[in-house]
Amino acid sequence: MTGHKAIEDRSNRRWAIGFTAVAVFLFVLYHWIVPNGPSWLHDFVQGWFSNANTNEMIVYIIMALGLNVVVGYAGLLDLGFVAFWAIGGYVAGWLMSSFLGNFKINIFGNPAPGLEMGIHVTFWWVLLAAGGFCAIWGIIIGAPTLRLKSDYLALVTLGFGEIIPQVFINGQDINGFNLSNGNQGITPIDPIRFFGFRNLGPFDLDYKFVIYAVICAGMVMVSLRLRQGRLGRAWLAIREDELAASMMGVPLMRTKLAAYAVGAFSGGLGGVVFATHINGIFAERFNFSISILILAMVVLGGMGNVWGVMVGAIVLSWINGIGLQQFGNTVNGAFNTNIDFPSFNFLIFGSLLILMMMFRREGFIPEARVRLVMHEHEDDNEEVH
Amino acid sequence: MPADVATPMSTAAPRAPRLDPKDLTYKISGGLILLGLAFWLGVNLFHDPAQFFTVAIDGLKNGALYALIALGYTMVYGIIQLINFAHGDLFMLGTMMSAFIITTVFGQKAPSLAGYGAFAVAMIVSMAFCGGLNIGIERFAYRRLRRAPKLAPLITAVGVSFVLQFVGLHWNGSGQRQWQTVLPNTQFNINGVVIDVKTVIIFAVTIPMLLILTWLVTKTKQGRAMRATAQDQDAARLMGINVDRTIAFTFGIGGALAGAAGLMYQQVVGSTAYNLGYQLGLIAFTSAVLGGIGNLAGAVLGGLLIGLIQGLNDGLSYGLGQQWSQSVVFTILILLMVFRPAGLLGKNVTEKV
Amino acid sequence: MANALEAHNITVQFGGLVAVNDVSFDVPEGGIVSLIGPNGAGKTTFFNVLTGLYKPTSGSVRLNNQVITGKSPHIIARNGLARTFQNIRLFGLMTAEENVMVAMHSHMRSGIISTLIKTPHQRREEREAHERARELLDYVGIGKYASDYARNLPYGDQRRLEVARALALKPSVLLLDEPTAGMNPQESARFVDFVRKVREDQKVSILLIEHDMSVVMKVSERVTVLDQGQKIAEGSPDEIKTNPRVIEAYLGKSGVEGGH
Amino acid sequence: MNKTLKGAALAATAGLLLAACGGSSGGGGKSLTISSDLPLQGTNKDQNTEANNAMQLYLDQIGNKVTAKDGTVYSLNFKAYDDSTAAKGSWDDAQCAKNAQDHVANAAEIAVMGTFNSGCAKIIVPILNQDPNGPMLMVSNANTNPGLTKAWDPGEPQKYYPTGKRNYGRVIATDDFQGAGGAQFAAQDLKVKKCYVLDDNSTYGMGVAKAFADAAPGQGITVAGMEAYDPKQPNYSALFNKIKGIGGVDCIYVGATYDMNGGQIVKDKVGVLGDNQQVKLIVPDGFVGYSEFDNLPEAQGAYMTFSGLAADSLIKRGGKPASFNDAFQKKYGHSLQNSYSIYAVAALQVILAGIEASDGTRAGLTSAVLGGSGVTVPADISMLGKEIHLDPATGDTTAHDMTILTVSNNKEVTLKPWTVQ
Repeated sequence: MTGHKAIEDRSNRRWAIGFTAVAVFLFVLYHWIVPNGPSWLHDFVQGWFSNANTNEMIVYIIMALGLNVVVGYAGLLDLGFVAFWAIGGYVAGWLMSSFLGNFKINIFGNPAPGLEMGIHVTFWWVLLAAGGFCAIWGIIIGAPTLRLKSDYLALVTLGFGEIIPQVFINGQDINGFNLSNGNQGITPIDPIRFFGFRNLGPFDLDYKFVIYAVICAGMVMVSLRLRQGRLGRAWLAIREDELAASMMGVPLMRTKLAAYAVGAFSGGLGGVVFATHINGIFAERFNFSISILILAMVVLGGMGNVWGVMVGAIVLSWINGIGLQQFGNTVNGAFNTNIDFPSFNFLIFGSLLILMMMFRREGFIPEARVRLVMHEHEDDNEEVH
Repeated sequence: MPADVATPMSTAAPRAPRLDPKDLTYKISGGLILLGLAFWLGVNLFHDPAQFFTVAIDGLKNGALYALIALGYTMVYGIIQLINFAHGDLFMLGTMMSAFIITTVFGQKAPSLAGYGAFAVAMIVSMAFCGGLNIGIERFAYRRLRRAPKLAPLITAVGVSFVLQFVGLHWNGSGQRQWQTVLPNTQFNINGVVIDVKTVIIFAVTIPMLLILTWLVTKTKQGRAMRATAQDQDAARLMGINVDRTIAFTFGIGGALAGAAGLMYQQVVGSTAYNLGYQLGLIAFTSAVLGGIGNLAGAVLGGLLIGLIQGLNDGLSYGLGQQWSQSVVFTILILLMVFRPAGLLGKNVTEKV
Repeated sequence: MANALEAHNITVQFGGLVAVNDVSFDVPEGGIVSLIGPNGAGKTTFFNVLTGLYKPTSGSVRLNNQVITGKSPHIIARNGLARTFQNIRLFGLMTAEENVMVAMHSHMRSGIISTLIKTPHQRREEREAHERARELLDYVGIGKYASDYARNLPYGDQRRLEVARALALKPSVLLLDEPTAGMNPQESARFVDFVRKVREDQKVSILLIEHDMSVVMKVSERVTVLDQGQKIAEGSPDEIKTNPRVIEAYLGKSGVEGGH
Repeated sequence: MNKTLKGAALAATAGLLLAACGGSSGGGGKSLTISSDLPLQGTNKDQNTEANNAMQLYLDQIGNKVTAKDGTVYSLNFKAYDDSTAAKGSWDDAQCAKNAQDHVANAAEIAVMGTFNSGCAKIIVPILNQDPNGPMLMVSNANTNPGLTKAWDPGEPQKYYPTGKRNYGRVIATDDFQGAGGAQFAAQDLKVKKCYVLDDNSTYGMGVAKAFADAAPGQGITVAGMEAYDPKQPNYSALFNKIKGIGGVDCIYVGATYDMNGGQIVKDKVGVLGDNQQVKLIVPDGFVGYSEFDNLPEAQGAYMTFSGLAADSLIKRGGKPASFNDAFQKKYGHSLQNSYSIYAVAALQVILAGIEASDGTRAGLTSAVLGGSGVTVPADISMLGKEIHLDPATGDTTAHDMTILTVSNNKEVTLKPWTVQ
């Protein structure tokens, strides 16, 4: 009994150490080694593992971990996760920029000179506000729909994933009220104040990385601890057998809503982090393909397994953002060809998804139990052929 | 809180003698929404009846197109419960194949006898092409995953969708292309209500398709095999049904429908684009669910309804306007899911304990 | 003797079909009661009414003198009515221990925040839940499987695990839905002893649906017979054995016992 | 630099040190990289690939080098950045942010030609502006959102230039000029009285549509309604039936790019409201240069405004654009189809003129183009067939004149030049 607990605690401590080690290494790499290193190292890192890309990856990790709570833990299919990203992003747009110019509120905020109008709240509070606001939206969206069976639920979430971005796209004139500045987007977002001593400008990616990594670590902790507790067991039980779970005293509605709220919360965090990463918020990002991309990260990484999901997020966002492009540039450069690589990206990306599902559908780093179920009928299938 | 019961069994469960407050709220809010809708329609109808019916029929024209795509969606879902995201992209390739046959191969750009001939050839080629492609996709991508948890084939379908978009991108180019139609461009005007002859043609294609499919599913041996497979694959196999072939057959039919829809879209709307399938696939899937997924007539009803709603919202003077059409459609979908989860024509299912 | 569970005039209709017709039924505190009847008699439907899965068309259910009719399953479960399933419904991809701990959900208090910051209360609660789960597993005799996935357990042990899971709810009434289905006579005999033991040790009343007459007759203190939704007889096992209506209902059916 | 040599060198370094090569090798003087930043995947892939090809061709034509006024010879490299992603199929804000970092980090890079989307520019410009070695210059061929360079929304344009120095220019006129010019033309030449204004809900489309609607009442035109359409919908006949129901509408203004389902809008407009003689159709330069559009029977008789000169008319005029088009056709097998490609080369010419006048540093280049009296591309080499000059105070092109075109016999025909009052 206690042995079991001890192992759990030890592995928890181990991940904390590992995560910190990787984060510190990356910070040192970006902060000292690359700027002071030889130019080939600089070019190599800039080309293949640029700091901007790493920061974007963290956004995707946060999103994927959130979706993992909904899909991986509780087994609820969500095809509209991008809605929470959008809501979180716009909370940052509202509370960290000069956009709402009728107000002039500053709560530990950090407006750029000349942009003092609007609402300026400190980054950390905005994180909480966005997370909380998204969690409320998660409950609003979830409450009427969570009674539905999985496919229908998926469709309803898809519907919300389409409606909410459209509200933001059309939102520059809703009965005369400018909610979102429409497709023009909201820029700039206030710089983050780095633990009180430095405003983070566009080239302080390494410091931003530290902040994002802390938030990401927070999400990892949330994922792991909730999974091990009372709520995590209830989620898994619901994923396995809703009916049996309810007859064992698990309140279905409330438990599912909790999964939704936690997922939405992290979507909100990711939205704020992303808004500060690109220094703005643009409605065009929030389309269905992004929801699918995040879902693919969860599934390809290994549903339910925090490490797998992180790896999935890292790999897919790297491929989507920098990998395919850099690969094309390299091939074209090395063989002096002029192949139009971007036009093959659909093919490469699509094939990757298909092949993964064919040959390693439990994901890169599966949860042991998921591997079992993913392959359980393999043998039956062979005899079908 | 009866809402916590996992299964949607509002009709199957016995009704309590007294209304419980939750049920009552549901009924009242549902009624209010319907009332508001009726009021909105009434005001518009009163305002300008000719326009009302013109835009309604316009909407139904699109709706019939959605219905054609939704039929394929619903068949595939009905048999293996797969949300086939690639279906819309298959339809997209159907539009391109039709354009290729009619305009590039036969060089037909205007209504003429030769044009109708090319149209007929394109119908056959496009249906065969999409049907064959869909069978191939099923064989190579989905079959292995038939017993895997739902998410695996879903992600595969997304992958297939990307690959098909790649094909479309290279076939059609990145932009949208416009085509001349071989269908007549005439319009009837009945008391101010304008009806496009193309609307008539689409219905002349969609309704027979629905009838043929219904006959196929309910009356033929193959149809019985399909229904048996949809119910329980293992039992069907034990009864001597070749499940693989039945599923492949269903995919073939679904693909052929996508091909037919592609031809109709290309000829009626007159454009092709590589990313067409995404949008229309989404709407078609919504139609299928609206009507009750797995139900053929439901898919047609759902498609027509969505087209009608869009047309009314776009075209009525007191509407939200075109830019909100998508939101209106999905809002209605969500409301329906809340009030009648099984869709308009679908049956509620209870879980066995 | 007071009644732990009382069902008054329960009627369930599906459309025009009457599945259960005006059945009243009690489980005395600390008793072992059986509900029997041929296939399709409405036993499982009746069970589903008791556990809150179906709302009865009319009638009411009282658990420890509290009306529970129409309440959701999880609330009924929390109030002390636990059940097992005819076709085993364990959480297959959770360990045996986790399965038991799920059922403690309603007796635990920690929420999201306390789980995240691991308050002392939360840690204590978790530790106690672990310990109690181990105890229960040991009690039903499958302690060695505690960290195995439930789906990997032998069949009989899965049944035991279901009982352990149900007991984790600290029920006052335990509903067993055909618990010996699929067991051989030796296993069934052992199970009868086990049920008695559970009743003694855990202070629960037990309601049993069963096909296997030998089990019913051996274990029950009182037997109720349903046929086509109607209660046709009620009494001690000996009375039931000789009741002409019961014999009529079962006539020719004894050969297909347990053929579910 | 010899391409084969470069390739061999790169193969030898296992292809990993690609970017390192740009700065090191090369003949005499200093080597500079000019980059482009355009979406190369999805809907705008074809036209932006063409723009990249045109720029590469132009650099090849001038021998990939430029001689500054102080006599230094700079050898030039071209690098194309992609600001779109596969999953999204269009410009991606995160990709823009990343590219901005890369532009700054790539020491050999001197200036950026781009972006295509104004939203992307809003992300990139402030970052380039704060470049420690800069500000770094960006010249766009396609951003028409006024706020990037002049007072528009609150805080604009200062919020894009945190250092207070300008570093962004464009060779294309802003939406406000064009919309207003369209309204003047509609009132004075077409004598229309009642217009319905549509837009594609994009930054560009809404900008021109709003400018048109704002200017129309002053010209005596009633705006019967203003509405955004959803480019993802299959068709718009219901929408046009609504317009028909209003009655008396004799002109439709569509503030959009052709890519945003513009073909469908035009087809349905004619289908419901009648041809472009009965109800005039006026579109902005988002429709110019699409042969698809010109070939539509429904497009015949449509009027187009263009802030500058359209591809076809430029090529027809002869001179530099025509000879360049010949060379392009020879190399790529088709003539330039997109006006934005020509404007991309024009933007490149502004950058090159700036390098000539500068000391070869980023800051030097920026202050050469956006300081003092600015730089001028003389008419004889200009891709626009006339002098190109950016106002050094704002970065906007000084050419406010626009062209009215009409579609006739599947061709864009220049009707008249028009000066916005």
